[in-house]
Amino acid sequence: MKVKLRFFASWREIVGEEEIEWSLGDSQNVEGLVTELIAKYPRLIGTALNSLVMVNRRYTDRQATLRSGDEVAFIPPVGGG
Amino acid sequence: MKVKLRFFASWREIVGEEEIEWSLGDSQNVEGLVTELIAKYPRLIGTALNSLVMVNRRYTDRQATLRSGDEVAFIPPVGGG
Amino acid sequence: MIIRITDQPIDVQELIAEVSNESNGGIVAFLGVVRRWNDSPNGSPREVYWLEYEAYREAAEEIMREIAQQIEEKWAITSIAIAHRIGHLEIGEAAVGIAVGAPHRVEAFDACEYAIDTLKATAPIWKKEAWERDHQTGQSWVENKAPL
Amino acid sequence: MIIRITDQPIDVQELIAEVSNESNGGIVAFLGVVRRWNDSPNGSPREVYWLEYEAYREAAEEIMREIAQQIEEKWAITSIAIAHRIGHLEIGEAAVGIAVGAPHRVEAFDACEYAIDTLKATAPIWKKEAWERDHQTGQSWVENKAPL
Repeated sequence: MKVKLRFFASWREIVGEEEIEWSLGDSQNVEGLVTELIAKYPRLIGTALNSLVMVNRRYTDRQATLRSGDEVAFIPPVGGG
Repeated sequence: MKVKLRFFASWREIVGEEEIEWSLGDSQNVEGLVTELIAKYPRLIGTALNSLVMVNRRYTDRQATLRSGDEVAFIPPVGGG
Repeated sequence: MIIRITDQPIDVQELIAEVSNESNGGIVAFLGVVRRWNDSPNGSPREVYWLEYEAYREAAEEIMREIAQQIEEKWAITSIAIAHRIGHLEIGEAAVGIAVGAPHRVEAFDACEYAIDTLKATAPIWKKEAWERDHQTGQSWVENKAPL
Repeated sequence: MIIRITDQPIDVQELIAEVSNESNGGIVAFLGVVRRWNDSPNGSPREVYWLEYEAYREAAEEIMREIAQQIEEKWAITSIAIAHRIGHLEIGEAAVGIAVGAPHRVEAFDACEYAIDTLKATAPIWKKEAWERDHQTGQSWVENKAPL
């Protein structure tokens, strides 16, 4: 099952990409996806703890189930305005 | 003893002047001056009750003593802004 | 600092520029504009054709300077611009413009609102409204409502 | 209604024009501007050279639309314009501009302040600050303080 990942600010700098396709392992929800990402990019640990998640452009909790084609974005502490 | 009177809005319309020199009768304070003005311009009664007074551009009460050369302005309810 | 009674249109861009500097992260501007429908004394709205503003100019500018001084004392804000127009105004034209700049936005909002509230309550400025309601027309001096 | 993420300078005049109509007697505009001195994480100020803003554009615009909708529900205000700039900003440039028009000023102030507070707390927008303090330089992602 594939999802689209969007990275911004500190996430983007650590991952080195703005957007990737991601094939989920056994994970079914956001929490599992975050764990998979940290396994690949260990430097995400700190920022991942502080970040919120949007699925399809809406804030969601980490138990939210993922579906194929979802757009998942990681939202470190915002600084707009 | 002469004072300068400034009229605005309803006062100006009733008196028909923006500014006049006024020789005080026996009056020594604002209250007496207002009484003298109402005697000359009876239509001021209504608006005079609702108005504030400035002497030399500062709000003052009606017991304030007047001095020669003072600028007295009558301030009906304001509508700025 | 701009403190001005004027018969010229109010230029909000100029007011904002006046309160902009390297220390101010928040700028709040207020415009009070002539609207077509205004409450009549009995509360029902009536149509407005135009307004005519007049001011005790020297005293009004002095009151505006005092407002700026109070804002400096309350919030340590010195970036303020206040302009009030007099003369004939049509629907949609601004009668008053205020801009406040401050390091942080909360103070800018509070000070700007304080400025317009105090100006409306105390500045010796008057407006005559030309109106129509139920096929009746008239011209009336309109006084500001007392603050709640 | 203007809801916009843009890499162009913010035109406050355009935002104000957007919320001006015959029914609105009060217009409040807010500009959030890059200032030279900003608090570092330990509280002491450091000098800012420039900021770089980035946004999750589609989601940020959706959040801004939701803010406009909340304002309509809370205050029955539909005259609102929100623009946020992204990219490289120098000292003195506006990062965000908001204008709100309402029949009466109290609602315009409240709604405008609500809009910027909510935008800063929730819109997926980030800024990187290039700074210097005590002969040290750095670039840091700066997060908004939580509301008190």
